[in-house]
Parts: sequence; structure tokens; C-alpha cells
Amino acid sequence: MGNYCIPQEMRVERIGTEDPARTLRTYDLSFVNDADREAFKYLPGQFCELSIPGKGESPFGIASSPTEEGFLRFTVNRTGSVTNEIHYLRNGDLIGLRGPLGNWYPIEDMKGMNVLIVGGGFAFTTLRSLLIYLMGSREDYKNITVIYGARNPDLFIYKDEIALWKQRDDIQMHLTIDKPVDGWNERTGFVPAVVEEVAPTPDNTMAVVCGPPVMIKYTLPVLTKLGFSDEMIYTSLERRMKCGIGKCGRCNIGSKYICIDGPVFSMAELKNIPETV
Amino acid sequence: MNTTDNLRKTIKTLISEKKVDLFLGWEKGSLPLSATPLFVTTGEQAERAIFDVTCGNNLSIYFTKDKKQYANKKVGIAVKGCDARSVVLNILEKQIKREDVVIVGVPCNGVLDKKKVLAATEGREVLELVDNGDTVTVKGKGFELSLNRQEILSSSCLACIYPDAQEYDFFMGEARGEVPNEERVKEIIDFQNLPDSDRWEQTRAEYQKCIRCYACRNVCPSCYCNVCFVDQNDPKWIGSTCEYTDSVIFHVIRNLHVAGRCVECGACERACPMDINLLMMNRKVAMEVKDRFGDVAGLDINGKPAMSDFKEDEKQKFIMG
Amino acid sequence: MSEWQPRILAILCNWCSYAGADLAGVSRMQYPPSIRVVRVPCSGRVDPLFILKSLQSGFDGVLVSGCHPGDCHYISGNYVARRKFAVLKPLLEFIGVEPGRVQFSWISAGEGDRFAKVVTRITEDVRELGPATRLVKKL
Amino acid sequence: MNMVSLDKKKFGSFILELSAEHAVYAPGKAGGKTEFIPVESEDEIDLKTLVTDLSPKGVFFPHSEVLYEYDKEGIRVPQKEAGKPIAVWGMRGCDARSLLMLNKVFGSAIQMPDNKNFQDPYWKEKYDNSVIFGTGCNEPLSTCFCNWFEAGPHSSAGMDVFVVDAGNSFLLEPVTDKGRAVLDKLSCFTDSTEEDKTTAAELASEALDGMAEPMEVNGLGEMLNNKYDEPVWDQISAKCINCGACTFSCPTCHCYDIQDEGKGSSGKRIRIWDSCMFPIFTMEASGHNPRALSSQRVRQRVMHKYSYFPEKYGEFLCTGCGRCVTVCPVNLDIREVLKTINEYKKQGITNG
Repeated sequence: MGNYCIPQEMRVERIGTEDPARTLRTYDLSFVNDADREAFKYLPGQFCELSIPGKGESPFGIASSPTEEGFLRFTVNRTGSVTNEIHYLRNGDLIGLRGPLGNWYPIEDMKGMNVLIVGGGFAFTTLRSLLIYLMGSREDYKNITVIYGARNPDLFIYKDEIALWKQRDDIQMHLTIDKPVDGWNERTGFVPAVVEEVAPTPDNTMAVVCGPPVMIKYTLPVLTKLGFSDEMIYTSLERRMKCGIGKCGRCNIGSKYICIDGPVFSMAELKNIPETV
Repeated sequence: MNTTDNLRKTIKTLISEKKVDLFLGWEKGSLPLSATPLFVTTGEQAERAIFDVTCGNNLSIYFTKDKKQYANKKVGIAVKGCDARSVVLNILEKQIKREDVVIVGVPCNGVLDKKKVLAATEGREVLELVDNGDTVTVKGKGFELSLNRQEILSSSCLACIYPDAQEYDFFMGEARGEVPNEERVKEIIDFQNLPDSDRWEQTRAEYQKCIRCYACRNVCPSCYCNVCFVDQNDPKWIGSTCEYTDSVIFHVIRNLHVAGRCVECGACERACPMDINLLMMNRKVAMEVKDRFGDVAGLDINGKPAMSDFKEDEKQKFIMG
Repeated sequence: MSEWQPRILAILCNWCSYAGADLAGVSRMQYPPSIRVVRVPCSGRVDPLFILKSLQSGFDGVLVSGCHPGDCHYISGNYVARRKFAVLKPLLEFIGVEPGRVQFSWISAGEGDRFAKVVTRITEDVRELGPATRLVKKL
Repeated sequence: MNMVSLDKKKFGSFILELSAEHAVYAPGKAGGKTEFIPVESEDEIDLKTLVTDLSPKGVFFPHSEVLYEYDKEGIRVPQKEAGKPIAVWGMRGCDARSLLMLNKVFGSAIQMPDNKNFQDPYWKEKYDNSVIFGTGCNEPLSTCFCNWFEAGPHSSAGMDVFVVDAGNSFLLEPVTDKGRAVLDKLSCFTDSTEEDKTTAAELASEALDGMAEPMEVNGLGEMLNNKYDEPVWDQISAKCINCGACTFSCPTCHCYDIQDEGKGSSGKRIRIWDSCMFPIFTMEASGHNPRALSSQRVRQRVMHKYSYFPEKYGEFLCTGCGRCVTVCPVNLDIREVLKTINEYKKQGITNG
């Protein structure tokens, strides 16, 4: 890609609704141009800027895994003008996309290790990408534990897939909601508490945390307390990214720009960056 | 005793008697032409307070900055006539409570406009300034000039009719009273008498300079919306480029938003990095508000801002018959 | 060549002026086909920004109409609106927007004839001024 | 070719000659303020002003710049006719150095995570072919502090041709090959004399002597990092009203916003100067704002200039031009800010 400021065209192939209130929708996008498809190489954790002419751009983590070919998946929460406009899209409509941007989860380092995935709310997107990726070559990794929390049962995304993952015996799935609700048979309580309860031993385990800032803020100390070293904890940060190419200054924290030096940072790196969570 | 000594003494008393937790005043700045806001919490700091021709800042801006930062605090504030009206407006608009502020009026003879000083020195840098009252002495490398005060006053001061605080707890010295200012509307009337095409050309030329830095809005004590209409993105009302229609619309709407609330302190004009004659529109609006509704912003602490009030039998000649 | 037809945005309040326009239509009164109508709940809803924005996007004129004073469905909406317009109109003229471009009127639900007259008049005024150029954004 | 002399009487013809093959920008009056404007003749040029009100960054990084246009057909990058390369006359040392800094951000290849390199085509198109005539300052202002940063009033860094105003004539000295090549093509010069060289050297040292003692900036970044969590920031930012005038007048501030402007299905995507002083700058769609407080934003500006940028690019993001000092409506002097923080004794209280 020559000019990172110019979006490429994508076509909406499939739209899924994630919650009853219909504020969370999942979009599968296919490439309009073959050349773009060939050039698009990404790994779990990276993000893209989705672009609506006349409205602007917003960053979204890629929810599909590179092992799933032919489409890119994004889950969009309806909050602002761009996401509103995305929610108006129908199958077959075109949308602009810039990416892949940012770095990725340390998948190479995870080989031969246990992996702990901690997610919250609709930030589970890139974690889904990671999970699918890991399962694509399941034998390369040891135990995989997933802790996923949401405010209430409706706000989990990818519910169908979660049901499938729960049936597998090679993934430990722990779901939790903030407050008890009738008919909920899984855990209740905030993510950090659940992590403390069910996290595997830190030996040979890499932890990946992604969720709302407040969840990250309280989960990281728990992992440290459990004995995870700073190099073994990774998290994905969020800021209002605009240019995605390390210039416009919005996502600047310390000497880093989240859009090119992140969004994935190890806890060791975060210790040298002020104002992170 | 001069104003500055009087002011220092008052601040010290207020602080030592715990009448206020914080006092907002001015002190000498790092540049000769501008004083800088001073935040006094101790008697020692009070010794730094000054008041002279360089004290242009309208300190009431700090009541609305970072909302509620002075909540549950007693704050004292030094005010010129225009600043006092801002404070009153803040009280009327429920941003602060009257009982939480101690208003200290200073007798104001106008504050300077840097660009007028610079014009008087023909661009030579001023390194020292002495306020002698009717004249102001400026010194720089190889020159010393005695300037007539009127010559360097901010245009807002030249048009001022209420130089004293109308609402205050203490007043430092002698009030000047209402100044009959016949020159006040001259510029506006002159402009109004031009044909509309000329007026438009001048407006366009003036606002074409705007670089949309929003300094005027941000220094304005009456502009404190959480999200300004230009920053809204859904709908995105107006473009953010320097395109002149966008700039004109921004300034017209900002003027209407501060209609009946603008105290004409001139903070916007002094902050403008592009020297736009911003106050012209403000004064036109103030004139209309006064003529039509008989209201002057921030004058009456028991009143109501003009645009949130109405009378049933107002003139409505402008309505099509 | 046919006569140039200006494009005028008419912002009408739901309770009086819009009904007035309706009556003019139902009564088959003649008025120039120059207006595009936007219905708002009350003339008090009309933000000066709407008016400036319409001029910027190329309308040759703007008409805002509400209930007669005292008749507002929301008691005082049009009184507040009147103050706004009383300041807006002279300010627009002050910066050099031609006086005829932006006009205000009160039209009740029963005044279909008045609506037709008002539209005819503003159309004539604007036609005399010609197409708007000031404040129009060129893209 | 070494230093040449240009008689000021011939300055007009020099500008004419230069504009034959260049689009010439020079300090001039635009609506009462001085900024770098396109000029065609000598009369439009302001040779007196030292620090223009607006910095010349706008010549290469305009306030609003179209990234691309869109319509129903798709997306197009506006194809401008290959215009003349830009020549800037009269850029002061501070501003010339600011271009070097901006070039690190926009011009140099930034490695993207996918290992591809990206250089900003919009900047490069203008900057790469430009030729900068910089002028030494013989009488620096009291707001100037370029001598803090390994530079001085007669620094020639970032210039292609360095010019000394020697009273009746300009002395032009090529700094880069590009500058030399441009000078070679022009004709209105006479050779310089030994005397000229002495004059130039004298002016340079006099100018430097006229400046106030610099603050020690070695280790500034580290010092700031150390005091990141100290309450001194609240003390400093108490005055700031976040008006953003500093960032707009700064020659090195380069944060921008991207906005769409159009009607219906066609329009433009534009990048527009923005400011870290505004709360909306970092506001996320969710309503969460990582820098909601004025003190956090003031800290961001100071840290970015004197700690973060040096850490990433190896030099301060400040040239000491003093524009922010002059323009600040509350006289929040950046020099005082740095001194205050420096003198502040760490109290070990953290507020984070």
C-alpha cells in the first residue's frame, strides 16, 4: 500500500446482530479488489480504520483470524456518527478500510506455552481473532484458558461461538457477568475477581488482557499478584486513533503512539509509559 | 495609598481572616506588556499582586474552567468593570454562588492592547513599561517613548461605559462611575452606513484571516459549553477549514450564543492570534440587545440574561406584515 | 427563457404556520413554487444556525414562520424565538447579508391567504436580489 | 561557490529571477499579521520582522490539506499540476530547524508494523524539492531562546542557503548542494570580500552575546519524566485556559484532525491542524477522555516537546522561537514553566 491515508474498498457480505438492543453488530467484509486481498496480511491484535465518506473514520480491532480466509470481521458498537452510519449499511454496500494497522499479540512467543485470555464486553474482538488463530494450530500451544466478562448476558458477543467453545475440552471457558440474573448458570462477579479465582499458575503461561480501561486497570495487578511476570502479561490499549500512522498525535502516550507502537503492549513496556490506564 | 497597595492589603486580610481560600488577582508577567494571573493562597503571595494597564485578563474565566474546580471553595477575585459583569453573569447562570465569591473591584482606566503598543513603537520590541496614569512609558533597545494612554487602550476599553464593578464587596479606591461614551457606537454606525456589498466585503476580508484556533471562544468567560457547536460531529454543523463562510458562520453563531451575555471585556480580541476585529459584531449585538430589550449583560444581579427572557409586547417591526 | 425561480427554505411551526400552508394548499390559493418546507415543532426550535446553514448550502432566501404572539402551542416559544430573530436579523444585515434574504412572519392556521401573500412577497424580494452569493460555500 | 554578496538595491531583481523557476514564499503582511505568503515582488516582502506571527510550517503543512476527494465513482487523490518547486526567503534559524523536526515526522520513512515504510506524500511533494533561504537574526528578541537548543541566532541548520543581513547587502552562503545549485543559476551577485566574512562572523557573535543566559537542557527529558506525577503540574496549569493559541502559532506542533467535508455523496477528506489543548482532542466515542483535565493537557504539551519527542526522534520539539510566549493570553511562559518544574523539589506524592 503506497499511501496509508487512502482507504481501500470493501463489500459488506454478512451482518450479524450480537445483542437484543441491536447496538452491537458484526460485519463480515470482503475485498472488492483482488490486489487488495493479496496485499492484506495481518495477525491477531491488529486493527483497521473503517471509513465512511462524509462521516469520517473510526478504528476497530480485527475480529477475524488470518486463518479464516476471504473476509475480515469487525464488531461495531453504535455510539457515534461513524458507527451509526455503519449500522445503516446493508449487505452488498461498500465501505472504506485502511489497514492493517498496529502491532499484534505475541503469537510466536506463545508457542509451547499456556495461554490465558482475559476479555471484557465488546472488546473481545481481537481476542476472538487470537483464539481462532491459536485453535488453528492447537497442538502448538498448551492449555488455553479464557475468562470473559460482560455487564449482563446479553452483552457477550459471538454467543454462538462461545457455546461451541464451551463444549470443547481443549479450552477452559469461564464466563462471568457483573450482577446475578435469572437463568444465568455461569459465574457472577467482576473479571479481576474471577481471574484471581480461576487463573492457571503463572508457570509457562502468557496472559493477554483486553477490555474497558477500568477492567484492565484492576486486572493487571491481580495477575502480578498471582505471580505473572511483567514480560508475560500483554494488554491492548485503546485511545482515539485517527491517522493510524503515528502522526496526528491523538493516541500519543509517552514516546509511543498506540497506532504504530501498539495497541498491544507488554506490562513491562507499560511500566515505562505514563498515563496508560 | 495606591490601588496596588490597597489591593495587596485587602487580599492579605481576606486570606488571614479566612474569608477566602483562594484569591484570583494579577501579578507582573514575564513580558513587559502582559500581566499574568496570580493565584493567592498565602499572605506572602499577596505581595505580588498588582493592578495596572497590563492587567487585561478577565479572571472570571477560571470559575468555568475544568468545571467545578472551585466547588466548595470560597474564592476572592479582583475585577475591573467588565470582569465584574462576567462574575455576575456566572452567578446568574448558576455557575457559582454569590455567597462563595468575594468580589474586589479595582478602579480601571483601561487596559492596553499589545498590537497598539507595537504599532506605536513601529514594531520595535518593548522591554520595559511604566504605567503613569494618563501616559504610559515604554522603553526598548535604544528608544524611550511616552505614550498617551488613550492611544494604546484595547478597543473594548475605548468603548467602555461601565469601568467600575457594579457588584462588589470591596472597592479599591475611587469609582469612576458611568462614563458617557459617545464614541462608543461611532465605529458601528459608520460601518452600518456603508452599502451592504461593502459591508460584506469587509466582513469577508476580516474573517478570512481566521485560522479557527478557537482561542476567542476558549478565553471567553461566557463560552463554557461542554461541547461547543463547532465541535459537534453528529450533525457536523460547520466545516473546520479556513473557508470564509464557515468562519463567518462560526463567529456569527458564537456572537448570538453570547448575545445578552457578552460583557465586552475584549478577551477574545486580545487573544486572537490573527488580529481579527472580533468585538465589532459583539458590540453591534449588545447595542441591539440594549435598544430592543433595555438589557446590559451582567449589570443587574437580580436580572435575567436577555435572551432567556421576554416581554409580550415587544417591538416586532421586523416581522413581515 | 422563463423567469429565474429562487429557492427559499420555509421553516414553519407545526401548529400554526404549517397548518396555514396546508390551508393555502387545500383552498387552492396561488403562490410561487419557490419554497421548500421544513416543519418544526415550534418557531422557538429554530436555531439561528439552521438559517445560516441554509444560506451557506445555497438557498436564496429563508422564511421562518410561527404562531402569532400569544398563540404559541407551548405558551412562550415564539416570544423566545422573537428575541432571537430580533438580534439575528440586524446582525445578518450588519455583516452584509442582504435584508430581504432572511424574513420572519407569524401565520396562524386559519390564514391560508396570508401564507400565500407572505410567500409571494418573500419570493419577489428575493427575486429582486437575485441568486445568493454571499455566505454561499463553494465546494 | 562560496559566500556571495547581494546588493540590497538588486534584491528586487533577485526575487524576480528566483521566481522564474520557484514559487517564492517570504514573510509579508496578510491582514495585519506577518506570515509566510507567496510573493512575486520585493514590495510584498517584510524584511524587518524577526519572528513572524504565524510560523512557516503552513507552507509545507497547510492548515487544511485535502487528502483525497470522493464521490460515487470512488476516491481520487487530487492531482495537482507539477508546479514550481517552493523557495522560501527569510526563514529564521528557529523556523528552519522546525522544518527538520517536522521532516522527521512526515518526511522520513516511518516503519509501519507490517514492516512497510511510509512517508507522507503530501509533505514530501512540497518539502523535498524546496529550497530554503534562511536569514540570521542580528538582534534577537527578548522572547527568543534558540540558544537553549544547540543553536543560535545565526544557526544555518535546515537551510539550503544562509543569508546574513549586512546592512547594505545580503551575504549569501550555500549550506547544501541544492542551495549551491540554485545560487549558481542566479546572476545578481558579486563575489564576497574577506571583509564580508568578518562582518558576518561579527554579527553572529554579537547576536549570540545579546541573548539571555540559556537554561541547561541536558537531561531535561529525564527530569520531566521524574516529576510526571508531581502536583507541580496543577500549579503550572492553573493559569492555562487551554485556548490553543500556542499550538497554532508553534512552528513544530503538528497534531492534526481528519475531517470530511462535502455534500451528498461527494466531498473531500481533509486534514486540519488540531491542538492537544482541547478536551475534545482525546475524547473517545464512549465518552471516556484520557486527558480530561487541563493539567493533563498542559503536561502532555510540555512532555511531548521536551521528553517524548526527544526520546523517539532524538531532539527537542522546540526551536525556541518564542511565539507561544508572545501569543499566550495569560502569559504562561514556557521558559518559566520549565524552570519552575526544574526547581521544583520532588515531594514523592503521587496523584495517579
